[in-house]
Amino acid sequence: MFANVLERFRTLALSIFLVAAFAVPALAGPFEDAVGKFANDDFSDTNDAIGAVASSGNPLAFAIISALQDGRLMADPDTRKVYVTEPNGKIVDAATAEPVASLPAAAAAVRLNNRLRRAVEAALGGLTLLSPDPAKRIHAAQSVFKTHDEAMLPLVDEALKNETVKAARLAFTEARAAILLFKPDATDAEKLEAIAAIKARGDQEAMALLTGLTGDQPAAIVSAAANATAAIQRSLALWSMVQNAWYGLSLGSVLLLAAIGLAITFGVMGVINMAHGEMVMIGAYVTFVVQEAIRTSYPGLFDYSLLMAVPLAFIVAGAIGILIERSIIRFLYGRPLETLLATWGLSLVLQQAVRTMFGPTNREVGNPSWMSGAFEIGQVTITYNRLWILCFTLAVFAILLAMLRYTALGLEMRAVTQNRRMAASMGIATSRVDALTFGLGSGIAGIAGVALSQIDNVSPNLGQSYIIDSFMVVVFGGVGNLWGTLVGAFTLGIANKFLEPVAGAVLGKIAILVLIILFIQKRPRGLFALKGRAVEA
Amino acid sequence: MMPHVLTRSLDRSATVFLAVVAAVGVLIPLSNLLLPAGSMFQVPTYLVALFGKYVCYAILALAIDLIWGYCGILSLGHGAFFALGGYAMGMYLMRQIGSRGVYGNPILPDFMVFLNYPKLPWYWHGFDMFWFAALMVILVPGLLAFCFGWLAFRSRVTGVYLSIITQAMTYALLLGFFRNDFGFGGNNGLTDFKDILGFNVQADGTRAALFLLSCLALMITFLICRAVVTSKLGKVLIAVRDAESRTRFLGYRVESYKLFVFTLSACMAGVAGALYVPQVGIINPSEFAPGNSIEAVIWVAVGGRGTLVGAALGAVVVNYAKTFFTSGALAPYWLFMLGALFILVTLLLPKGIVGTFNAWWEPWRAQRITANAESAAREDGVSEPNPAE
Amino acid sequence: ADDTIKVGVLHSLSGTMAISETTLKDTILFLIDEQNKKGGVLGKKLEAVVVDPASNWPLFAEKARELITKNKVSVVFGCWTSVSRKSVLPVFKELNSILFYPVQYEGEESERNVFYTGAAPNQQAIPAVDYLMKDEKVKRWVLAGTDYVYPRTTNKILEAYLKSKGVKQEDIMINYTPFGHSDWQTIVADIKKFGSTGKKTAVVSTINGDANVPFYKELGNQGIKATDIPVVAFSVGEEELAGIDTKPLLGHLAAWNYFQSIKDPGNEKFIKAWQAYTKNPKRVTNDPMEAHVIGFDMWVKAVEKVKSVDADKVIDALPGIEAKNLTGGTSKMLPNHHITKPVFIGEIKANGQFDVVWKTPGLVAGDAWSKELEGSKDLIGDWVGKKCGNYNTKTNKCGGQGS
Amino acid sequence: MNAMETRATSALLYLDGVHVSFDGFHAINNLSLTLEPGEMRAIIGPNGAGKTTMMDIITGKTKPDEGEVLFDGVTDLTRLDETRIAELGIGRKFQKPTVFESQTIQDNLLLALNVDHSVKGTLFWRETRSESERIERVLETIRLTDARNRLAGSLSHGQKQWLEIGMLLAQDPKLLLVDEPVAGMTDVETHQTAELLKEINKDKTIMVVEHDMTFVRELGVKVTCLHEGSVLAEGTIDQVSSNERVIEVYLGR
Amino acid sequence: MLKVDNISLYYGAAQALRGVSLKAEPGKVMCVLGRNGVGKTSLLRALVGQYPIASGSISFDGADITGLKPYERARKGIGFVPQGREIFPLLTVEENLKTGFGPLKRDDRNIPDDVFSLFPVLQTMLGRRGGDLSGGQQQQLAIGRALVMRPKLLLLDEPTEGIQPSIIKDIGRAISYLRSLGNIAIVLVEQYLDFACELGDSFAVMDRGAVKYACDRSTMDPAEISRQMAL
Ligand SMILES: Nc1ncnc2c1ncn2[C@@H]1O[C@H](COP(=O)(O)OP(=O)(O)OP(=O)(O)O)[C@@H](O)[C@H]1O
Ligand SMILES: Nc1ncnc2c1ncn2[C@@H]1O[C@H](COP(=O)(O)OP(=O)(O)OP(=O)(O)O)[C@@H](O)[C@H]1O
Ligand SMILES: NC(N)=O
Ligand SMILES: [Mg+2]
Ligand SMILES: [Mg+2]
Repeated sequence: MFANVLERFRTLALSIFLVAAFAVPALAGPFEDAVGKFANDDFSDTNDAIGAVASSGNPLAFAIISALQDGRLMADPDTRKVYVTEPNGKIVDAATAEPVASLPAAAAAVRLNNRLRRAVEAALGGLTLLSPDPAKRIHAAQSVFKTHDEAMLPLVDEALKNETVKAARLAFTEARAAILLFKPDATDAEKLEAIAAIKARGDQEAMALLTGLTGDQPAAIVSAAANATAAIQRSLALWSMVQNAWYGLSLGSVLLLAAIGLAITFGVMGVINMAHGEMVMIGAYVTFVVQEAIRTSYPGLFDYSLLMAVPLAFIVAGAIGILIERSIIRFLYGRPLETLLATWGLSLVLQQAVRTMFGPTNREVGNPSWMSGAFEIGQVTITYNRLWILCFTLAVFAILLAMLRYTALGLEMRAVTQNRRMAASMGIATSRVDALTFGLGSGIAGIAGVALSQIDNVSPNLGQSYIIDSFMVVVFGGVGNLWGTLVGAFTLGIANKFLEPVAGAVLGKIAILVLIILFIQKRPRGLFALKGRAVEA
Repeated sequence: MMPHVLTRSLDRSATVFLAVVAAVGVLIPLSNLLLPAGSMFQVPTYLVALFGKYVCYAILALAIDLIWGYCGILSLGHGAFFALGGYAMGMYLMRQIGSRGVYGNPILPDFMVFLNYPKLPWYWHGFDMFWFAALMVILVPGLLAFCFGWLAFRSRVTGVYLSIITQAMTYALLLGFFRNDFGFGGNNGLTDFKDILGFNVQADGTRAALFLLSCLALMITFLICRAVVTSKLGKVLIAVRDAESRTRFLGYRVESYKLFVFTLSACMAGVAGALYVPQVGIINPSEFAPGNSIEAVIWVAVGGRGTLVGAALGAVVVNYAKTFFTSGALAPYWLFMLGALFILVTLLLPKGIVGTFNAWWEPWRAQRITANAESAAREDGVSEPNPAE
Repeated sequence: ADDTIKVGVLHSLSGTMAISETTLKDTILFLIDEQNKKGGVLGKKLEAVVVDPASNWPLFAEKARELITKNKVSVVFGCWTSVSRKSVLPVFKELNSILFYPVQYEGEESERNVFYTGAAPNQQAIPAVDYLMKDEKVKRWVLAGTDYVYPRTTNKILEAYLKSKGVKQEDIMINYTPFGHSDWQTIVADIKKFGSTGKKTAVVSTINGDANVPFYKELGNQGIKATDIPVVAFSVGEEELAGIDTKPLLGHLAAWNYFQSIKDPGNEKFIKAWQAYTKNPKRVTNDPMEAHVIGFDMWVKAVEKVKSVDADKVIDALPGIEAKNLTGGTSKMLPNHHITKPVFIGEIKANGQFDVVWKTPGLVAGDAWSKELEGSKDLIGDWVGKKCGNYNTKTNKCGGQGS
Repeated sequence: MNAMETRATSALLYLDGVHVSFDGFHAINNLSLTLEPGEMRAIIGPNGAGKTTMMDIITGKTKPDEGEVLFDGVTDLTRLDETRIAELGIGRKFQKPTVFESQTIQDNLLLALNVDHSVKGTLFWRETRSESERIERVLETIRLTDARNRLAGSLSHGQKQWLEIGMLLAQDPKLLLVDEPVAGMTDVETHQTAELLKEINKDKTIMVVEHDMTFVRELGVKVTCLHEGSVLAEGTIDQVSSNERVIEVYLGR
Repeated sequence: MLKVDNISLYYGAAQALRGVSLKAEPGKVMCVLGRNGVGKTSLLRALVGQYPIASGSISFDGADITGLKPYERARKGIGFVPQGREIFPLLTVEENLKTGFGPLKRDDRNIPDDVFSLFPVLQTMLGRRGGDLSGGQQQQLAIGRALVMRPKLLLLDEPTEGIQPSIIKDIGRAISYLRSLGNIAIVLVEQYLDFACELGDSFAVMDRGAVKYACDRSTMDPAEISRQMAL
């Protein structure tokens, strides 16, 4: 296996040589001089150095430039020596690859700015077209697609010849097509083929490439390009519908998650719970605390931080909920409007308490690796955090629904909220059930906070930004109906996301509010209104 | 026709309330204007403005109590009517600035100049005339309430559904008024007023007059509310609150009743907002924030829902608490205090300050009244209370 | 008592703005503490009077009035949002007191009683755009902001400026979002789309406070890298970054007049003292804090110059006063009550700090009135010679006095 | 054509072919029934037969899916709302007594008085002597004179029944729909109620639903028995109570 | 089984019960009679603990339960069929019945067949919401629900109110059946004299919050009771 890698590197070195030969013939100066320039702490010198090193054909080039990208290239301004800190912590002299014992005290990482980062990427792109890692090859091919630099053609051809991974083959084919399309001396047949390949890619960038095709081309090519553009446009329009639908689902899931606890405390128990948002906030802060603990003590467990935070947030928020119920809410049953007053007061207290404890500013909650980034289905980008939140929300919903429907506690909860006095006479320990119900609603709000910490601020104001939306969702869906909350959340989410591109975020939101107002006129008890005598009784 | 409606509404506590407001309305401005600055009894100008604000809030609280306390309509969007009244007044005050704005444009307010408005938007016309602005102060909130209420009450939207759509209404207005395109100065709102009816808004005399006017408005609002709730209409409202559908079966057009008080209440809120703006010197979209409306409801609850006097008292107490707690050493903890106040009032004084007071006082008074009646009866031998008093 | 000089601190400690303003309150307390260690001013100790206007604009005016009349403060340091400043303005004018306003804002204002130590648009927005145009060769622009006055005005100025530089309308996309906007999926996707035409694209963000965290999280997750579409922000500083995982944001930009990372002995000393004062070795500093540092220093110098805290005297003394800023230069109070400031562009680093990648050669004088806007290009503020905040150089008249 | 002028029927209340279903459950099935002016009709029928639902239809609370409901021969009740129907002179006592719990008994009656019910009318209303006398009379009739200033919410179940009847009296409608007036009353009270209804019947039309056969017998009026949403039997009490089907589904053996 | 000793109850200042004493035995039906508003319902509320008593004591099964919470009393075996039915309106009929599982052991948590044989209509309506049922159906549901708890003491507050005659007979039969089981004590509050007389083993007539006439089945005279009630 080791030999295999070595073999790959040999090809790599060869290819670098190839690039050098084609692209920048005979750039003068010895390699050491070029490396030395990294020590100047000047962006344009660094830029020169990147070019020189990349095209030097020196086998150390790859190590140096990838070190530069990762901030592992250290330069000592006094001695003007440059070092590479290898990922395993070993330190070598950049120019000679000689190991050194330790870094000089004055050494600092070579600084980059965006321009340089692009230069580094381009250089690495050339250097990684033949990388052993298919993901890197694809990435490199894609940057070639964007730059469609003619000089890369031989390398791309070379890569394509040996490529076995399907996705990488496609990427190389597209890169090759992009180059050919803009290559002045490519034949018409080659160009038509290129247009077909680019059309097949079908995304925004493909379209940009085709529309960027300049004048004096043969008519056949122009019309082929126009046809391809039109086709891409049509498919993009379709995809954007899908995209909007996905965004809507995702927004809906956030709304649902925020509202679901309220569907219990407000929908089932009838407590106008203005402190609901603060329970969400507490959940988010639990996540923060968990991550802090992990960061300082067990950094390796970071990816599991959310898994730990979920039960903890449920317990903490639930316990606070039970405390609140026992000390305040229980005196207010049968007086729902007064719960508004007390819970509003409570929300002020909780906000300020958190502000006092954790400070008024945002706290950092990170995304574990499995919640970072995105993948694409066709032309739709789906971010992992949103996807997981959607799944999580649905799971929470299903569990809650099952709990209310099928467990004894669920039945007792509903009985108690419908007629507390009679429930007691049926032998139901109403105060216990009340406390548990409120605790459950609060606990669920808490776990919502864990999820929301992944996409929003963790600040004392977190809760407030969700409380109004949550009430809208519960009421729109129909109070007391969990399914209503589900459908309500997704309806509002999707409607919002289809309105937003047309009307803009602000007017879109206003439109949604007006729609809610009008909708309630049609269905004065929400989307999934409970009907019949039972309700009026 | 009118007088009996008024006389009927004046029981002892109502009279006392009116007397207190009148006294405050006269004494505070007098002391501010006549006594030398710094004397012990002189009310400094900043307090006049502050009290003026409280009085405006008290009017808003009365408006809310009328619909919530008596008719059971919990509006979580009454701040919208207050703010609309405020904007109507603010627009008048902006137009009064004339060419004294920073860009010196005689027609366009400053924010329009620098946002390149070619001309005054149509809805700004007429606001250079006080009478028109004053009319709009009542008409705009009233009309919005009428349309909104007409839709909602006819569709029989009740309870939390109504509360939440009122909230949606004020939230939508909040977002709308935030937009610079809306033509109301965006988030910065309307400020830097110069004068009102030719008097400098910042002059002590003007402030005193505005304060007096606010007290007067409070008294009138109170009288109207009392007249409404002590009439048979008031009983119908309570009936609607307690058993809406039963009231329908008795032949009352419930939606008309609700629409009437809702609109009336919105107009009152508009007046409150209009008086508020020149006294605090700014109107901005945050007055539409749902939280403001919720707080206003809370003033009413703290003071005592369904007691009118309590609503006004609650507004003053809560806002005074806010002023008090947000300064000095307590400033960082004021939310704890206010939050605790709300919680404690709910738990310990479930009927609010005045409601709880009444609950103690009523039985005692009832006893006294029966005692009096009995002794009176013994004296002149009549026991039947006079039916047509 | 009379043996102290009172300093008002008018920053929200609760509500939505507490997130930004609380630090500024602490800054003033810190500065007062330091000053008192040096013996105070005019031989008297300084005493802070802190109130909480609770992110409520009318309350700002009320509290300002209370500070000035009841507490008799000599100067007030306060406000963050423009609306809070607008709300207190009439109060400061009426009661003739002094306000130091430390936050970058939309300009179009020069008041006798206010000293603007934050950036005017020409001290932040325009240099940032210049940088992107020259160094990053940006051709297409997304102007994204929260829907309120500061972003609207700034974008208006930028739009005019870009067009004057030959940028076409179709290469400018303007987008506004409500306060606290948290669902950025559509907008980030739109930006991505707008930026995928092959022309170099950048985002100029005037997105406010709370909305930034979800915005950057979405940027990171949708994989918009600074090397593809850089975002330059005017409201994101060290304090805001402290709440975000910055690794995916590497290389995105911010334009400010101060960065904590700037190597300067004055800055390093300040940071140390600040962290010691707050007993938090990780406590960050930011641009509005520096503005307060400068403003406070200028006020002290002015008071010492006229040997009085009398507002009129101090107001007259302030223009021309110089104070060292924390990045090695010397800022000066201008007759228009704005100050000279250096402009820096910083790139976000993985540690939540900024790496300065560009700076103006010298200090830039703050323009009260934008040169890019039709209505204000002829206006200047001059409280020294003309005694006027909006003097029209064309008509030679002071506007707003009934003309 | 001139439906407005020509009465379709001489009956005061005329139901024909009425259907109602709730989520697929047929509560009223092809119900037809007429009530002549001045008549008193007793309605009996098993629990769930649709008696209360029928009253809901007449008073506008429930809209029928199908069928005709005419009042006074000309007015189509299915198109009117509760308020309008009440204004026409149809009063109702509910099965579950519903009174205004937070108001005094006197005010409950006051609210029920059939005077101007418009917003303006109530705002400027002042009590006339005749009105207060009427309230006085009603109070006496329902034997709550002493309790007149008590809150209705503090009444016992039976007292609420009485109060609701009192409200009907104050309302003074042309047609009274009385749902189970004697439920929860003692035999003596039941007897008194029967007397009261007969008294009222002298100038009003009454439809009364009851399960108490002694009471129905005492009323001595035409009886209709409903079953599964339609009329099962009609006639004198003796005829109906000897009907095999009625015995089977209702009276029991 | 149940022993009520000299209890009083106040609603605010108004006294609703004045020194009421009663006894109920297993396999016996104790009838409480009286006009409207004399305090019958108040008495039952005191027994189930829904309203606190001011003085006196209640003991059940030999233990003093005066201080127990309502649910604790229910768990001791007191079943209650309230006046006005108090069905859980949004629960289905089946769920309404299942609310009676609270006091039961896990193995006993089923609906006894008796319930459906006594009230067949419930069987056909299991899936409908309780609040949608007609008044009479709800009454049957309320009794059924109390039976699910397998009570040792069953309190019935005017169970015949609003019930069709045939079902009144059924309820009568049901009560006789329960009595015949011999292990359930029944307190029946009624105004429907014939019904009460047919079932009762002992009788108490209340007036103004106090028991003013009591007798046994053996000494009972319906005319006298009727006279007492009419006073
Ligand atoms: N709103 C409703 N939704 C669903 N079902 C209903 C509704 N209203 C009535 N029903 C059903 O219609 C049937 C008839 O009910 P109704 O109340 O009219 O009976 P009733 O004859 O008055 O009975 P009772 O004598 O017991 O009062 C019942 O089975 C009831 O469950
Ligand atoms: N919640 C209450 N508050 C005040 N008084 C009450 C309350 N409930 C009942 N009362 C009064 O207490 C007395 C006894 O009422 P209770 O309900 O026990 O009578 P009852 O014998 O059950 O009458 P009915 O046969 O009408 O049901 C009545 O005068 C009633 O008005
Ligand atoms: N001035 C600002 N950032 O509102
Ligand atoms: Mg019925
Ligand atoms: Mg009873």
